[in-house]
Amino acid sequence: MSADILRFALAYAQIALILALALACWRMLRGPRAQDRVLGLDTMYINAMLLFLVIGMGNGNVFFFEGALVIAVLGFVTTVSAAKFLMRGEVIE
Amino acid sequence: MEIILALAIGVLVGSGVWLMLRPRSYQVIVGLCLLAYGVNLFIFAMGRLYIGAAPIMPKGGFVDPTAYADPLPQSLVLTAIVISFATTALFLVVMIAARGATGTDHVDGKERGRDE
Amino acid sequence: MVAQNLLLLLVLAPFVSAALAATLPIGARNGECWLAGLTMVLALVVLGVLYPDVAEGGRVIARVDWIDSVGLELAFRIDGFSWLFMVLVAGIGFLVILYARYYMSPEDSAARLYACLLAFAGAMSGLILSGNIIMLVVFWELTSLVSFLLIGYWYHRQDARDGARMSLIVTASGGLCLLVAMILIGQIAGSYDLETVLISGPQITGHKLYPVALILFVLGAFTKSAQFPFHFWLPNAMAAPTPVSAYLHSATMVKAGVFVLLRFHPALGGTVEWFQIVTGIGLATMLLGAVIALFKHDLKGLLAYSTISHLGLITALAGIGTPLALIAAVFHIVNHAVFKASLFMAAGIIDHETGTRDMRRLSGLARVMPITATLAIIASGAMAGVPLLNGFLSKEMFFEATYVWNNGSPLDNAAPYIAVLAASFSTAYSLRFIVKVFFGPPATDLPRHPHEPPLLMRLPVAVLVAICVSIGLFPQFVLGNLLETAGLALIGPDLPHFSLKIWHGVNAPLIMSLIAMGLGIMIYCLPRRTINSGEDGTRLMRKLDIARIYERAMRVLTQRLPRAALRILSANGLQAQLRAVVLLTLAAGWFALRHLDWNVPLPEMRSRELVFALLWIVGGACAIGAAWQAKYHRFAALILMGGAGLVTCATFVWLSAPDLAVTQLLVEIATTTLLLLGLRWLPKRDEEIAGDRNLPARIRRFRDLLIALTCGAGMTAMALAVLLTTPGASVGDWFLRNAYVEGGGTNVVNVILVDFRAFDTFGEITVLAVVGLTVYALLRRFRAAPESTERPRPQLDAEEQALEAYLFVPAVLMQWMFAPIITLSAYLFFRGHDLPGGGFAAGVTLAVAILLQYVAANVRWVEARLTVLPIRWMATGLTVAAAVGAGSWLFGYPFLTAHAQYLDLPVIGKVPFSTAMLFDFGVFALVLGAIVLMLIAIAHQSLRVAPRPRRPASKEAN
Amino acid sequence: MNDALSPDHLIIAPILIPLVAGAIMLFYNDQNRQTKLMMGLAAVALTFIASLELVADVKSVTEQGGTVVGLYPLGNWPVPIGIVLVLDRLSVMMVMLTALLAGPSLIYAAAGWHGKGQHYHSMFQFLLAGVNGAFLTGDLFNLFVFFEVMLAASYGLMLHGSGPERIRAGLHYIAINLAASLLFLIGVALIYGTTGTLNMADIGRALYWLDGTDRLLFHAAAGFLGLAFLIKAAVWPLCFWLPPTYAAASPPAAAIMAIMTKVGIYVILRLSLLVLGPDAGPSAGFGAPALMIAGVLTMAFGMIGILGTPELARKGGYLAIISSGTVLAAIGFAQAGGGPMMLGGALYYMVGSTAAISAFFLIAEPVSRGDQGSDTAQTPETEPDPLSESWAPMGLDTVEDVATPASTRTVSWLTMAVCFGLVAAMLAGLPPLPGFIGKFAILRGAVEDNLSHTGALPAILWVYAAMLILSGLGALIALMRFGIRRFWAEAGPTPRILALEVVPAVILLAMIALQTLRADALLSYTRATAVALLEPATYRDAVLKNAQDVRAAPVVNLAPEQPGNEVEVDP
Amino acid sequence: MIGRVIPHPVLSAALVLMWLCLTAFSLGHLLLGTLISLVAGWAVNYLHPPRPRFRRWSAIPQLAGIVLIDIIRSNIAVARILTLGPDHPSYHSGFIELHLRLRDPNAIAVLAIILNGTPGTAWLEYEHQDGRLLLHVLDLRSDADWQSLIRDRYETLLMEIFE
Amino acid sequence: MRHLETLPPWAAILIAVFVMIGATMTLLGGLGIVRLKGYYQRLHAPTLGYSGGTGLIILASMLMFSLLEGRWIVHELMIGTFIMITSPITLLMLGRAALRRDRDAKLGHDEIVPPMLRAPVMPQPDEASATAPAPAAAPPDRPHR
Ligand code: NA
Ligand code: NA
Repeated sequence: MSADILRFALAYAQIALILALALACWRMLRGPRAQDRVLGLDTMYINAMLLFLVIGMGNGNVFFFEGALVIAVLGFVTTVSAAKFLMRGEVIE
Repeated sequence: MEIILALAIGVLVGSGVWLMLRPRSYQVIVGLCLLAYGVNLFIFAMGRLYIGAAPIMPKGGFVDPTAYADPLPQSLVLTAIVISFATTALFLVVMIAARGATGTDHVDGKERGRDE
Repeated sequence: MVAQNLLLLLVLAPFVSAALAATLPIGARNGECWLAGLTMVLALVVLGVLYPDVAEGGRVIARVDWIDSVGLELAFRIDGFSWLFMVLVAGIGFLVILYARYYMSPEDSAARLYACLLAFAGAMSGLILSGNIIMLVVFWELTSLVSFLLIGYWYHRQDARDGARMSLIVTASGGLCLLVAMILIGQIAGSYDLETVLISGPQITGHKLYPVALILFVLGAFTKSAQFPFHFWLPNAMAAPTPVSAYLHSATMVKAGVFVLLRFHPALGGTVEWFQIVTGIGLATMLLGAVIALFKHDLKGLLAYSTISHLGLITALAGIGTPLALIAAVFHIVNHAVFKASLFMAAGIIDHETGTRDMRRLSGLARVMPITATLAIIASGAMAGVPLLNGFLSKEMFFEATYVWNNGSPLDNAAPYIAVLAASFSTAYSLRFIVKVFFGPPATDLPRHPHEPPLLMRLPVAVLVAICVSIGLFPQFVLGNLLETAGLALIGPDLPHFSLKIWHGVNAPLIMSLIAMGLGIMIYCLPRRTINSGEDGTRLMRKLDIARIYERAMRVLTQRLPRAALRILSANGLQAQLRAVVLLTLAAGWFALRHLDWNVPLPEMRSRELVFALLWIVGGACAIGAAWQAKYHRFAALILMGGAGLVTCATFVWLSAPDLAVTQLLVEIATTTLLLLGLRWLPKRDEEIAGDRNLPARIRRFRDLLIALTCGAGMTAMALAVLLTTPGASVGDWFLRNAYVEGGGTNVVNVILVDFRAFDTFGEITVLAVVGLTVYALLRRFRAAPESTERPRPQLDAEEQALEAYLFVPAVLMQWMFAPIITLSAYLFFRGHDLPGGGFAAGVTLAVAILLQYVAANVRWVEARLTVLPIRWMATGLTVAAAVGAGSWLFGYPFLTAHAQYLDLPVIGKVPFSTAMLFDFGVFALVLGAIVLMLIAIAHQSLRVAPRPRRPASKEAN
Repeated sequence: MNDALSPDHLIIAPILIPLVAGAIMLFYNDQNRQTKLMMGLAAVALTFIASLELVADVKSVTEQGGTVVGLYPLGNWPVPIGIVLVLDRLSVMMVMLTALLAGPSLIYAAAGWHGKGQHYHSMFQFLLAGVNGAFLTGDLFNLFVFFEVMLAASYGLMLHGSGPERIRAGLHYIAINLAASLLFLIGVALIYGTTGTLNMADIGRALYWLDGTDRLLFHAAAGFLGLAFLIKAAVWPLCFWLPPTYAAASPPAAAIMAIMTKVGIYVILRLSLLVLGPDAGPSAGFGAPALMIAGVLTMAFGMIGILGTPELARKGGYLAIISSGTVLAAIGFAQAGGGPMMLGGALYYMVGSTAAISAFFLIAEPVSRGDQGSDTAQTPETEPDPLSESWAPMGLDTVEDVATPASTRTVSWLTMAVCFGLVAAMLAGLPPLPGFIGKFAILRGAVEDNLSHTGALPAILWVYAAMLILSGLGALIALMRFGIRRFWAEAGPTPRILALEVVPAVILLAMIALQTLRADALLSYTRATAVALLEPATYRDAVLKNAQDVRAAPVVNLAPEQPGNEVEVDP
Repeated sequence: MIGRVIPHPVLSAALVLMWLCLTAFSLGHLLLGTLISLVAGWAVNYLHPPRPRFRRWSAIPQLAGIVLIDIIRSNIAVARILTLGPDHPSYHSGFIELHLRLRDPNAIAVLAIILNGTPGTAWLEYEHQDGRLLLHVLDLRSDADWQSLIRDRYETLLMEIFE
Repeated sequence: MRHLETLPPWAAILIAVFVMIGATMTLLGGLGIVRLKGYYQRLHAPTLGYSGGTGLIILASMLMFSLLEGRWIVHELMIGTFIMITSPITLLMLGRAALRRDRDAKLGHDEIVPPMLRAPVMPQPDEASATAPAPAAAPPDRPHR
């Protein structure tokens, strides 16, 4: 019973998150401006992180926690670099 | 699952090859990165696909190896990731150095049809 | 034993002397002359001592080991024939050395000349004395090489260089043909030993490969002895100093060709092919050489063509191959060597004294240098075949051979006529030489005033002419025994009796001789004015100048054609090269898998497949998008590529590879930042690239698209093919079973990396180190393109604020993250062995922490506060990894043997400890150093190219 | 040779000595170039001594009847679990050759080139480590790793000194090699996917059991690997990168990179005979025709190239291509059953020609110096140094690169001319130099082992023999043309050449001379090597002697019974 | 002395907590975590960042509660807006400019986190010299409303904590 | 997925609800990022995933693993904490970058944005443009789209 509920919930969550990922990707592909793409990528990162957590819950193990943690702690670096590039024309000055 | 991953590898490799054959060094570097993704997935696929069976073992005991993902391709991919990162960095630097030295970002250091 | 050693001495002595000669001072002419002369005398003495051994068909064989395993032994063998030849080499060599002492001017390097002459004598001796047919080729090629140096002696002259080049190419190529021929012959005969080969005649001539071997063999012989159509190099080689010409083109170099023809006659001769080829070419050469010689104005040119003609005569005799013909050939070899050497020397004296060799300018020299003239006239008589001189006798024998021998072929029938015709031309040019140079009115426009040369310079000529006369008068006495000895060696005990007599009665050869002489005088007299006044040769001859044809052919074959072919066959552009790689890969894949049986089941579509498919619709879109945008929208392509990387990463998570996910993520971050750092240095892509939309460009893109699609499809097919097979037992299974028990960790992937296959990791970090160093070294010399040197526009814009204003809040937050990221790095490091993580992940994480500080502030700000010493970290990392690996030696185990143990610490309890962790620390240190080095090296470029004003640190520190 | 408990640590010395030397050099600032040079020379000398000792070992072992092998199980893991280094006649010969080439190159670099950029000596040592690793490893993926070490170092050395020409050539070189590396990876992956192992000997064993799809996939893998190695070995049409790269590289770098094409050849030799050799069942001889044809075409292309290119250093590249083609074709013949004689000759030829090509690159630059007749590859070193920053951030030393030209005083133009002539004669295959001996041994083997009793020789062998002769002739003509122009025709002042630039060429020539004098010993060695290579079963048996059964369960069960710890799997 | 060994006590404590959360609450990990946090603290000290001074710890939970509630409320509000679609007339978004009294960089950073973490408000630009802030608000009601909202709900508390 | 069966039903329902709402919030954020018209509006959309989505899913995960392991599993809190800190950084940077680009006349205006907040001490535009290099010298930029 509880397994069925959870299985459904997790499957739903996976589909929802992957759809969210796809939507973010659509924005990334579509643009129209460079900042839109970066925003899309950043959103994809977070969605992927949540997906990792949900997959981990489905598997019942914590092996993907590190992946999620790395996104949480370091995922922003890409975005920050990209944004700084847009803002200043170079990443490190 | 298998067919999706195979198609994914195909798309990555196809895009990578197309870019690798382009004339701008930046295209080539993006192509090499995409190719690296595709090849890494390919190596990974050689261990066959397992879901929910990460090769992290219980402490000791007899285990059934068919119930876990093959760890060896994973370790090969890890090495390959690192090496492709290194070579990407190198190629990048050579690319910008070439642009500085030749004035163009064409892979041959000169625009097509223009002699030195 | 003594004889063997003497034989070896015969070969070795000239080489040793050559080495000595090369070390003498450049100007030591007398010393050189003594050294060389004594060497030759020594050789003659040795030959004299050896004569009893070779008389009566005897032989001496000496062997020195060299490369026995492939049949290359330094075997030397002397018999009557080679003995006679050696006497020529040493005897004429001695005279040439004496002559050269006076001929060469003090400015010429005596050391080089004598060293080369001696080396040449050694090579020639080796060739003649070789008892191994491959060694014969070795010395053969050595003669070509040394003659190259000799002909090019006056290398400041264009003609010397051209002549040297031409002779080397022609004769060395022939030598290579000879090599293959010898290999085939040796194979057929079963040995490279000359003795064996010489008795394997029937075996060789009956073999299927005989024609091939024969053709290759005669190619070698003909190129060397300047047979038509390879004769052209010889006249060009006349650019050599006269002593060299006298030596090379009378007794040695060119005679090597006829030497091997005669030597190998028992093995290869006696067949129709042999006769047709050898005699045919010989007669043709004889005639052609004689005709051209008549038209030459250069004394040495005349002698050169005469040499060609006489070599043709000997070749023709070798082709006929009857015992008497062979005897005649040997006889003529000796005679020609003697009179031609003297003539060359005489020509050299004339050149030396008058300053010219042009017969149109020379005249009446008999009056000013009577002795030389007398000698030259006698020698010319020998060349023309005048009775009572040695040339007459061998020419008679030649006529007899052509006349008597009959195998009924057209060539055989024509031979006597050709012989007579050629002989008449021979008479004609000899006559012209004598008359034009020594008689007539005294010359008026000579560069120098001629008089008799020094006695010692004339002496060699006199000696040779004396030999000519003595052979001509007393042939049997002077040469009979020696010829018989040589004949015994060549033909064996079947040698028919012969005697050398001046008078055989009125017979066909005598009549042929008389006709030839008469005809020769007529030929000389009729067109003599045209000959003397005109250019070299007739118009036809000039048109058919093979040397020019050769030169043109060489220019086309070795310069223009290769250049054109290189353009067609090679690709300089990277695209074409990569396309070749890709196409060949496709071809290889297709070739290997063309019979693959495709049986792909339809995929099921459950929710998990749906999710995965959606994931890869995203990933594929990103990849294709990146490919689409990379040309004009680099930034977009980079971001899209990041998307594809993220999806790859999610795939690793999905498919149970947590370590890969973590590493891929970290590398993704580092790569994207690196590429962003690089973007600044690429040109602005603000307009359409020229010609990007025209048809050829479209076609190129379409073609590449097809290639790319095929590659993608191929990879899909291969991946699927593997995925649909069930795996057998693999090493991976063993790792799963044993990682914890044997490796002491539960994260099998990490245990593999730091223990089972730690050596891979060791190599991998070395790669990272090297790349870091390379990046650093390359950027040390980085030069930006002019338009990239100024600061990017956003920073220059008047409206813009300073960086600190922009990043006031984010910078604070990014600095906040510094410590947590360090902690995360430690976390990843310590977890590695049991759960995802490890030294690599930790290293990248820490590098990103440092990078972030650079992004948050600027280079100067960070470096005023933080010193990382990346190269030191790299060195430490590598050294630690190596030291940990080597630590196992202390316990007698191989490199990188890991040791894991639980340490029982007082308060904390059991703590796992493994040497693998120390190794992982090495990895960590190196990765940190390398990545920081790369990032910083790129980041520094902005500063280097466009130095910024320093801002007061207090303001930043707040 | 030793029992499993005390392995012969010397086997790993050729990898570790340069690697550690390179690492320790990094502790020093690049100002201490002389120190680094001394360390480098010491490392090379030690490596050479180690290789001498190893050769002695191998010879004593093989003289007692064995054909292989020293095994060095890294981490003490048995085959095929861990990585194993395998010492046999071939690998130790290549290791020794590497050490022999390294010394002269290093001395030459000391003439000034090592000062034209950063960390030359470390990268040089890493290159040696990579090359030796590639020669010694018995594991396919480890081979990839060492290939990458070698390539990464070669990128660094190739770009050493920078300048537009080098960078432009370097971009191509790197791009092509990255593509090759990807191919390599695909091949390795496919091999693991089909055979489940990475140990070369074990792959050969596993191949026996493959059927159907697996075998076809294995063939595809072999094809991809082959292509990857052929790119490195510079076979036509995958060799266009080589001449510009080697010409643009600094001479000492090019001289040591001469060994790199041979690494590709080594691997092809090793794998094609070990895995796809005569006893490989349905896979026997797979790829052999391709090797033969490609080899012959490569020789032809090299000949065209050497004649068609005006620049001397590029000619050196084409010489390397000819040398590659010659050996590759011989490997193809050997794989197809052409007999050990030819292969033995080819190996001998490879040793000699590699040394000569190395010498050629060392000679090419000094003799082309100041040459007006052809385009000089060298970038002007007089440009102002671009570095304007004078502070030392992050501990990165800012030693200014040496800006003076490499040479300051003349020693001997004549010596160079003589060296050039000898090297040219050697490469043209003129007797009595090893080029001739090698070609002769090949030809003799070709005829002796392949001539049928009817007297027929396969057409491809005829073509090969013709190319063997013609390529030498082409080299002769091209080099003679250059030599005559440069040393004879051009009067005027001769360039200044340092003693340090002459000495390495002389050393290499001395090696060549020694190889001529002791040709019998070396040829016997290479012949025996060829015989051993053609008996892959012996190698396999030796490597797999103490192999671990991968199905084995752990000996002890240490499981602390923890129900919560058990991982449950949803298949 | 303590200041030199533990230059950033609050930070180090937080790191120890982080370490324990990530690993396990055991003595061994406490020791290891402490060691690592000390090392991290030293590393941070090299950057000499503006050191936060916490004047009123007690206000922190209060602020956290407020923020939590606001985030939940905003989440619901924004979710509603997003379901409405882009052109729905019931909301309109726009820029607003505010004035901040906060001067402490750390406090401002916390405020930035709060405003950005709360759906519906985005911190765009801040001028430190005169404390002006440009926000973008998804559902804009009135300018004054926002100015006072932020001042009352967050800024005051933040100033109590940090200044 | 046998571990799921060991959970009590209340927990299962709670976890399911958390996970589903969290995922839905994230999906809504995704929808917003696609559907909203202006960039600054879109900037708000992912916040839903950053805050609501992350929070709920973390809670669900902590609950689930704590129950499964029978002890407190709190490491997911770290994810939440760091998302709290880092997502504002990205939004700050992105918002600021977008503002600069929208104000940049050469890149073209997609959206009307307020003028720069300028501190009184900042140089006046006129002076600044006089000291800045001539715009003609710099090649025209093109937006990185
Ligand atoms: Na498995
Ligand atoms: Na917000």
